Amino acid sequence: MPEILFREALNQAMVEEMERDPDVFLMGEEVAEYNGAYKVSKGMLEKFGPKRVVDTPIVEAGFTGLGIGAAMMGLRPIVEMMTFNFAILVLDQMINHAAKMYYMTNGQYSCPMVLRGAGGAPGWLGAQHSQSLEAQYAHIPGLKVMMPSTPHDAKGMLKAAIRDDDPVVFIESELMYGWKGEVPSEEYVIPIGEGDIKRQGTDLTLISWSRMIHTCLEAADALAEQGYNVEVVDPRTLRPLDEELLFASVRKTNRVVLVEEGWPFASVGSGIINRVQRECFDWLDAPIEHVASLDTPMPYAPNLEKQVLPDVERVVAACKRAMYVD
Amino acid sequence: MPEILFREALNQAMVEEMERDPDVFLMGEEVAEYNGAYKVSKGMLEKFGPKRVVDTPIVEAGFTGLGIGAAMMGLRPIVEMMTFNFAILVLDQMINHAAKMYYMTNGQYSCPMVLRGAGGAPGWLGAQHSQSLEAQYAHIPGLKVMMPSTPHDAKGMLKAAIRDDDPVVFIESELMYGWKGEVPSEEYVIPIGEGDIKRQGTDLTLISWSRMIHTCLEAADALAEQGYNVEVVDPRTLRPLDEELLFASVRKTNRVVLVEEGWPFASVGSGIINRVQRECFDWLDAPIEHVASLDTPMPYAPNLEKQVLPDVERVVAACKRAMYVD
Amino acid sequence: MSDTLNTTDLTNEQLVEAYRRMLLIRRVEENAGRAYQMQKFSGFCHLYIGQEAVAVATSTAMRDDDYMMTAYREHGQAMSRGVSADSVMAELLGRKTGSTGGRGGSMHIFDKERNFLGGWGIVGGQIPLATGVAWAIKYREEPKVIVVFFGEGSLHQGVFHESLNLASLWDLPIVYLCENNKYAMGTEMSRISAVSDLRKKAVSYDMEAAQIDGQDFFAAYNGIKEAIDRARNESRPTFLDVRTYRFRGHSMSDPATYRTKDELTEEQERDPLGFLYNALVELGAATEEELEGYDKECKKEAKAALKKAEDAPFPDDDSVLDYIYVNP
Amino acid sequence: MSDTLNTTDLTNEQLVEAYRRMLLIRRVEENAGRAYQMQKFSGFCHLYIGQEAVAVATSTAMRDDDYMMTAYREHGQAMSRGVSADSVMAELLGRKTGSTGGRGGSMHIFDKERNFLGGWGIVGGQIPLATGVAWAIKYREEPKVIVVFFGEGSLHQGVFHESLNLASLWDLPIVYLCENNKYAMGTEMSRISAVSDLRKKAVSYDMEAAQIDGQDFFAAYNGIKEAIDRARNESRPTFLDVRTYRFRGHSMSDPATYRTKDELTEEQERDPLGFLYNALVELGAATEEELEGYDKECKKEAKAALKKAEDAPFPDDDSVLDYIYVNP
Ligand SMILES: Cc1ncc(C[n+]2csc(CCOP(=O)(O)OP(=O)(O)O)c2C)c(N)n1
Ligand SMILES: Cc1ncc(C[n+]2csc(CCOP(=O)(O)OP(=O)(O)O)c2C)c(N)n1
Ligand SMILES: [Mg+2]
Ligand SMILES: [Mg+2]
Repeated sequence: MPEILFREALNQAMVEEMERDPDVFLMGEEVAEYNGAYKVSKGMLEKFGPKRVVDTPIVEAGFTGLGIGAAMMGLRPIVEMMTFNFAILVLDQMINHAAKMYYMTNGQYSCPMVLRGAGGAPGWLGAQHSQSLEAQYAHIPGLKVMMPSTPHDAKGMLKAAIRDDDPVVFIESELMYGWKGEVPSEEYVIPIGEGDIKRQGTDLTLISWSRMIHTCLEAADALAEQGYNVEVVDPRTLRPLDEELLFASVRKTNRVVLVEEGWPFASVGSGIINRVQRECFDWLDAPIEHVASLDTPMPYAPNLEKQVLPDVERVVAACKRAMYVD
Repeated sequence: MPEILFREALNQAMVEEMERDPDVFLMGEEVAEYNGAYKVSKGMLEKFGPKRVVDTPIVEAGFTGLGIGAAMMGLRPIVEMMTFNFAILVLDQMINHAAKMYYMTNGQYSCPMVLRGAGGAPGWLGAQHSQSLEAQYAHIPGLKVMMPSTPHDAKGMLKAAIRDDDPVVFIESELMYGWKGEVPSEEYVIPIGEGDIKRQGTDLTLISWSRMIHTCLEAADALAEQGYNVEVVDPRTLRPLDEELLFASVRKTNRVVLVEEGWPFASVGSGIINRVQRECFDWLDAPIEHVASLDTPMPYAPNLEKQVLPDVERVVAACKRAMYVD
Repeated sequence: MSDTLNTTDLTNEQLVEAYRRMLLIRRVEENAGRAYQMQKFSGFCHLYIGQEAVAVATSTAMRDDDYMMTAYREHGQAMSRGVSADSVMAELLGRKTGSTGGRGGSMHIFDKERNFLGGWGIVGGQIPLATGVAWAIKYREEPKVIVVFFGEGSLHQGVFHESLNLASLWDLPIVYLCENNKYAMGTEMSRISAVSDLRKKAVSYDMEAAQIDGQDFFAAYNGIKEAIDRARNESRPTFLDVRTYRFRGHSMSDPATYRTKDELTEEQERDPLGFLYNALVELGAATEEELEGYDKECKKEAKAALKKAEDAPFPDDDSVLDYIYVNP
Repeated sequence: MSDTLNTTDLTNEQLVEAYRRMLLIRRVEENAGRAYQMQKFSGFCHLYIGQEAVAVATSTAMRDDDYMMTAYREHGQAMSRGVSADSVMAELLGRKTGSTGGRGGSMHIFDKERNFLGGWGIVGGQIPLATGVAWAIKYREEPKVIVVFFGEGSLHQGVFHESLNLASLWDLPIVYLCENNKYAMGTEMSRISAVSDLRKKAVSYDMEAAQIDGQDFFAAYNGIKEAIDRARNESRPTFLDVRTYRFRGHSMSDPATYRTKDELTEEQERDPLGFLYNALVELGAATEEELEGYDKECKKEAKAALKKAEDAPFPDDDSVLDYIYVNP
C-alpha cells in the first residue's frame, strides 16, 4: 500500500468526492490560491476552479452560515476552519442552526455539510491556538463528530462525512498533517459511527482518538515490554459513539484508561467514561482512569506546554494504576 | 425570614453590590428602560441611572467583549444575556479572551466580570430557546460557573460572583424566576465552590443543580413514602466543583443518581460522574445512574417536550435502579 | 396617498388578492392572540399585526419558486407565501397538522413546498443562511431570488455585516429586507443605532439600498420589486429599510409601555389594511361591500383554523426522537 | 516627500527618538526572524518589518497613560510603547524574563506598566475588548484614550462592526486603527472586501474616518494625532485606514508567493525607515553618521537581547498552574 501524508489523505478524499458529486464544494480562508494554510487543499483550485474552491474573508460565522444555507438547498459544502480555535465563532451557526435544521423543520430541510479543519495543540502557540474543543460539538444532538487518527482513517472517514446527509464536524490534528501512513489505492469509505481496535490486548482497554491514539500505542508498546497486553480502541466517531465496540473491549479486559487531549471536565472523555461505568459496572475491576490535558489554558513555554499535554509517561502511569501495579 | 421571588433575590444581590462598589455596573439588552426581559433588573435604572444600568443593541459578542475590556481595566461588569441560548454568540469572547486573560498575561490583567442570565427550557419555546448549555462553560479552565437553585442561594451566590476577581458565568433557570423562597434580611455571601446538602439521607445520593434540585427533592419525597431515605446534594458551583462534599455523601450512601437538564453526552453531569467513579469506586454498590434531557433538539409540542426533560418519574425510576429495587 | 395610487404593474385583481391575503393574516393573528390569552398555547407569540403589507407586497413581487426566509415574527410572512391559516394555527398550538408537525412551533414555521425557509429565533442568525441560499441559487445558475427578512434591531449583529460583504463581493441574488418597525422589544431604534438612515449600512458594501414606506402597499411593492429584479437580472444584492410598525407588543407578554398611546394611534391611522382598502375603492377595484364580504370570509377562515387546530392531535408521543438525523 | 516634511508639532529630538525606536524594532525583528530560522523558538512568528512607522507614530502621538491594544503582529507595537527588546525577545523564546514570563508567547505580549494591553490572536477579537477599555476610561472620566490596532483582513469580522456601532453610539474615546498592509495571509484586500475605500466602513456609524499613508512618518503622526485628540477632547471615536506594507511573509512559514517581486521592491522603496532617515538628514536633525551610529547601537541591542533571552531560564516547571484564577 502506498504511504501518504495525513494531509494528502484528506486531500484525496475531498478531490474524489468533488469528482463524484458536483454539489460538493470547498470554502474557507486561504483554501484556494494559497492551497490551504496547512496545504490540505493543495492543487484543488487548479483542478476545480474558483467556483468550487472558494477563498473567503475572515468571517467564520458568516461563511459557515452561508454553508449551512447552501446545504439547506441540497449542496454539500465542505467548510474549512483554519483551526478549530476560530470555530468557537461558528458555534451559534452550528448549534442553533445546522444541528436543529432537520428537527425543527420536521424533516423538511436537512444540512448535509462538513465543517472541518485543524484541532489540538501544535506546539509553541499559546493559549488561544492550542485547544481541543471536540466537547463543544459532541455535546450537541443533531451534529456528528469525527476525529481520525491515521491517514487511512482520515480518507475513509472524510469521504463518509461528505456523503452523509447530516452536519458533520471533522477535526484533524494539526500536528499530524505531516505524518505518514498506508492508504489503499482503491476506493473505500469508513462509515460514521464505526470504531476500530488499533491494537489487540487483554489486560486493559485504552480508549482514545486522534493524535492521542499514537501516544496510547506507544504506551502500549512500553507496557508490552513490561509484560502487559493492552488493547487500544479508537471510536473514530465521537458522536454517534460506537458504544458496543468499547463495551465489548472493556468487558474483556475489565480495566479502562481514557486518554484525551482536551480539558478533563465535561469533556468527551468524561462522556465516554460515564457510559462505560454505567454499562460495564459489573465488569470493572478498577476505577476508570482519565488522562487529559491539565486543566489550564495552554502556556507558551515548551517546558510548561509539555506538562499540560498527555504523554506516554502519564498514560503508562495511569494504566499501571488501573492495573493496580507498581 | 421574608419570602421573595428568585428574580427579586437576584435583583437584591445586584443592587446591594452596586451600592457597595461603584465599579459594578449592569449591561445588557432591555436591562434598563424595560426593567429586564424577565424583570430581574426592575428598578435598577431608576436607582443607578443610565451610566450604570445600560441598555445595549442586540450584539451579544460586542457588548460582552466590551465588558471583558472594561473588566480588564478593573471595573466589575455584570453582563446580562437575555438567555444563554444567545450566549453561544459570546463563547469566543468568553473562552478565548475572558478565560485566558489572567493566564496569558502572566497575572498582569484579570477579568472580574459576571456573565449572567436565563438558562434552561421554559416551555413551548422550541429548539433554539430551550437549551441548558452549562457544559460549554464548565469545560473551560479560567471560567467559573454557578447555578443557583433557590432564591436564598441565588442572592448569596450572585454577590460572591460579583465580588470575585475572575470571570464567572452565572446561569439562572428561566422557569424559576417567579418561584418563591426564604431569604434572610441580613447580608450574606455564599462562597464560590461551596456546595450544599439540600436534603439529608442515607440510602442514595442525588446530585443535581438549578431547577432540577426541585425535581430531585420531589423524587426524594416520593421515595421517602416508600421507605427510602435519599440525600440531595447541590454543588451550586459547577466549576470549581465542591468535590469533597459530593464524595463524602457518596461514601456514605454508596449509590448515586445524577440529574441534569442538559444533554447527556460530554455534559457537566458526565464530568461529575467521571470524578465520582474515580474517587469513590470502592464505595459504589451500583453504577451511577444518569438522568438528563433526551438527546435531541427540543420539540415545541408540550407532549414531546415533557418527554425530553427529566421529571420526577424518571428520577424515581433511576433511584430504584441504583438501589436495585423493583 | 394618491401620488402612489397604483403606480404598480399589478392588475386590480391582483391588488384585491393582495388585500385578501393581508386581511387573512390580520384575522389569523388576531385569533392567535386571543388563543394565546385563552392559554390554548404558550411560549412566545410574536404577532405581525400592522406589518402585513410588507410581507404581502414582497410575496406579490416574488415568483413561486423564489425563496423567503425570516425570523420569529413569521406567521404573516408564511401566509403571504400561501402557507394556510390551518397549518399556521395548528403549528402555534403544537399540533401534528401544523406546518412543522408541532415540532417547530410559533417561531419555526417552514414550508418546503412553498419555499418558505423559516422561521428562525436567533436574532440575525438567519441572515448568513439566506446568503447561503443565494449562493446555492448562483452555484446552480437558477433564475431565482431569495428575500430575507429581519428586524431593524437585528442589523447590528456581526453576521449581518459579514453576510452583506459576502453577498456584494460575490454578487449574490438576494434582497436583505429590514422590517423597520421602530422597536426591538422595548428599544427604540435611535437608542441602539449610531445612524438613523439605515441605507448607510449598505455603503460599507457598495450595495444598492433604498428606504421604503412599508405601510403603503404600492410603494412597498414597487421598491421591493425593484430589488428582486436586480437580484434576478443582475445577480446583485440590495438592502432595504422598509418602514413599518407593529400594532401589538413585541410578543404576547409585552404591554408595550415604552411607546405612547398617541404614537400608536398615529401609526394606526396608517394601517396598511386601511390604506389598501381605500385605494381599492378609489380605484374601483372593489366595492366596500365586497371588501366587507372578504373580511367576513377571512374571519371565518381564521376562526375555523383555530377550531381545526384545537381538534387536531398532538404529534405522536413516540415520534420525539424522529428527525434528529437523516442518517441516524 | 517634501510636502509633508515635518508638518508635525514634533521637535527634531523627538523625530530622532522616533527614528531610533523604529530602527530598534527593525533590528529586533530581524533578529527574531533569524532566531526562528535557527529554531531557537517555534510556533507562529509574525514580523512587523515594514510597518514600523505606524506603531512609532502612534506611540509618539500618545501619552504615557493612554492605552494600546493590538493583535498578534505586536512585537513592534509593544516596543513602540517602550517595552524593551530584552523582554520581547525573551518572550519569543518562552523565557521567564519575557514580558509575560514565557506564558503568553510571541502573539501575547502584555505590559501593564506601559499600558500595553496585548497581544491577541483571534482575528478581530481584541476590537470589542478595546471598546470596553474606552468604556472604562469614560466611566471613570479619565482624560485617556485607547488606540486599537488590527489588520485590514480583520474588519469583516462581525465584532468589528458591533464595536464601531457601540463606540459611536456611546461616544467612546477610541481610535480604531486599521493597519492596511494589503494582505491577510495570502489574500489581497480586493478579494475579500466589497469596497476598496475602507473609510466607507465608518459611514455606517457616523464615525469620522481618514485614510493615512503609514509609510510617511509625518503623515502618519498627523493623522493619528488628530484622531487621538478627537478621542481625548471630544470623546468621539475615529476609524483610520493606515496604508502600510509588510516586507516579510505573514509569518515565518509563509514564502509570500502571492505577490510579485516587483511589488515588493516598489514597496521597499517606500521603506518607512528610509523615508525618515532622509527626512532627518534633510531637516538637519541628524547627520548620516549619527544615524548610522544609531543603527549600530540598535543592532547591538537587538543581538544582546537575543543572547540574554537564550541565557535566561524557562519558567519554573511548577508554575504551570499559576495564574489560572486570581481567587483559586
Ligand atoms: C441573539 C439573540 N439575542 C436576543 C434575542 C431576544 N430577542 C428576540 S426578538 C428581539 C428583538 C428583535 O427586534 P427586531 O430585530 O427589531 O425585530 P422585531 O421583533 O421588531 O420584528 C430580541 C432582543 C434573540 N432571540 N436572539
Ligand atoms: C478568527 C480567526 N480566524 C483566522 C485566524 C488565522 N489568521 C491569523 S492572521 C490572519 C490574517 C489576518 O490578516 P490582517 O488582519 O490583514 O492582519 P496582518 O496579518 O496583515 O497584520 C488569519 C486568517 C485567526 N487567527 N483568527
Ligand atoms: Mg423591530
Ligand atoms: Mg493585513
